[in-house]
Amino acid sequence: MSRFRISIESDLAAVFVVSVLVRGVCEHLGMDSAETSSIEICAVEAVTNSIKHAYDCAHGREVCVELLYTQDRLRLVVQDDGVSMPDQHRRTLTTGSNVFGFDPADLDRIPECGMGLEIIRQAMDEISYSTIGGTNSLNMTKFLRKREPQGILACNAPS
Amino acid sequence: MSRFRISIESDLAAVFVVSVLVRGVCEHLGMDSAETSSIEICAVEAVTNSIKHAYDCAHGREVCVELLYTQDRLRLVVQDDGVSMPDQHRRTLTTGSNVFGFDPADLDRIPECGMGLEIIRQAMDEISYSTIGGTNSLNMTKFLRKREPQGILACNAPS
Amino acid sequence: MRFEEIRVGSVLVAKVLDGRIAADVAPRFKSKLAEYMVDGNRSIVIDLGSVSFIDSSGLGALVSSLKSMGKDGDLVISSAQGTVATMFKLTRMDKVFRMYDNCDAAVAALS
Amino acid sequence: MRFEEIRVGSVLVAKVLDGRIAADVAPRFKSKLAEYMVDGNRSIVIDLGSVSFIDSSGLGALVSSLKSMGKDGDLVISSAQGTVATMFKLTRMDKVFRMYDNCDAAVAALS
Ligand SMILES: Nc1ncnc2c1ncn2[C@@H]1O[C@H](COP(=O)(O)OP(=O)(O)O)[C@@H](O)[C@H]1O
Ligand SMILES: Nc1ncnc2c1ncn2[C@@H]1O[C@H](COP(=O)(O)OP(=O)(O)O)[C@@H](O)[C@H]1O
Repeated sequence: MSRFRISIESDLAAVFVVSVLVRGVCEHLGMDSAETSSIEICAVEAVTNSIKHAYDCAHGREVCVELLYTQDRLRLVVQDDGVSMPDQHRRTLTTGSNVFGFDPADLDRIPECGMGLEIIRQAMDEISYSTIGGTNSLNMTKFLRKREPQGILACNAPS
Repeated sequence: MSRFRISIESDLAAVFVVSVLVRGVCEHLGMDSAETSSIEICAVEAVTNSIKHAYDCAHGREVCVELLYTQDRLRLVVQDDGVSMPDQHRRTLTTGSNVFGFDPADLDRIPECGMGLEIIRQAMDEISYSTIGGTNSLNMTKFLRKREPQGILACNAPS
Repeated sequence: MRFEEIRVGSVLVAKVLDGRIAADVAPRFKSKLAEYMVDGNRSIVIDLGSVSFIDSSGLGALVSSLKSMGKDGDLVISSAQGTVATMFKLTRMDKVFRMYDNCDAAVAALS
Repeated sequence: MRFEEIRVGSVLVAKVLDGRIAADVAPRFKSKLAEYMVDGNRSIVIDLGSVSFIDSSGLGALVSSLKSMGKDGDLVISSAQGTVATMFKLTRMDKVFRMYDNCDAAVAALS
């Protein structure tokens, strides 16, 4: 298992670095672009939520992202020490919400917010949220598609 | 000032993530590719040194990279809590070494190692190394070239 | 945020030049789109060809503008690709917005 | 590490397919180059066109091979670009190795 941990300040302008890191690691692992995109999106939504909701956009606080992976799964842990997620929203992570159940033609009902948690729920395979000693952790696991082992392409004999 | 901190395990296979992070941040800041390359190289050489020399390649230890930047400078701090750099090598960082003073035609004298610190010294503008409470910190600062303020391109009026 | 704006007949093509539309710039994105409508534009193509990432608040800004436009005009999307296209699909917004592969097709559809 | 090996007449072109040559793979890189020489190759082009990063230990592996080859043959570099080209310049290794812009030029020079 490999593991990286990055800490960023609670500043929305710093969130891009989460994209940089997650995307770079996924590409290095040889994930396909659809998997990479959905993991990047979840990481950004989760970190943005910590800054907006746990810290109410106050600067000077810290959000940590831990990335752990093996051959068959990738785990993201997003941590803050701000206000914990209310129960009703934690439920979104387990039972889901109907935010994407709209009729596309019914313009007034198309959501402008409240999408992040449901995106995460749909894109990830295992999710949990816990608060221990003042630290909130959102745990997201994605099972990875089988990839070609790198060895197959290795060292073609000279022709 | 913006600041990121990443921690990686003391595993040479994990060093790529330092490239990913440093390159991503430099590109995001609009640095040119020569500046980006030299900063990436220094970051990788420094982290590799911590793993190889401070930890003697033992796994399970931690190397931290902190990246701080303002408009006109970027600072990299690489930290480990292993064996400190011997004095003679610290001197390379201040007074330089002659490792690149070779005659290119004198094949036997071309160096195969011992290049990292001198690369860092030449590429960076300010360097210091300190050990405080068991933590070794290599501090590297690069003064950045003036870039176009992003505002200049902003919001062209419709023609 | 940076935009490139081109008028083709009665159509305004607004190409987003920033690589990301995320929570840090979403409010500015939203007010820029509002400005286009205040200026009287009723046929707008938002060209996302240079955007490599959009988050849910960026999408929210687009939805808000689509609602403001209402039945008075058209706000369509062109050139969404990669992670941006994935994001529209994940959120079913690809069913809400008229999406075009490229800018020319979008302009043709609105002309 | 992954390589693509093509023989053009008496010249072996070894293209490094990995994007990075750094300390984690430098020992393998070095032994691969040694293998080429043990196999009797005396005209070798190392094509770095797909490599986006090389560190000092990667360069060290190349220098070591150049020394092993000595006056018995040629080991040259092609297609170094971006950070890789910067690294050769920073270390003056661009004066030590014969460097070619592309693979064809390198093969022509050794043929
Ligand atoms: N990390 C978090 N900490 C505290 N509250 C959160 C967190 N993430 C989400 N929430 C709560 O859940 C709600 C729904 O979040 P989300 O689905 O991401 O949509 P949005 O951020 O647009 O409101 C938020 O409005 C907030 O009340
Ligand atoms: N972070 C470090 N911790 C301890 N010793 C170091 C560190 N970095 C460098 N050194 C010492 O300085 C020497 C020169 O380092 P460098 O110029 O990077 O070349 P190389 O790593 O190839 O030996 C190393 O061999 C080591 O003894």
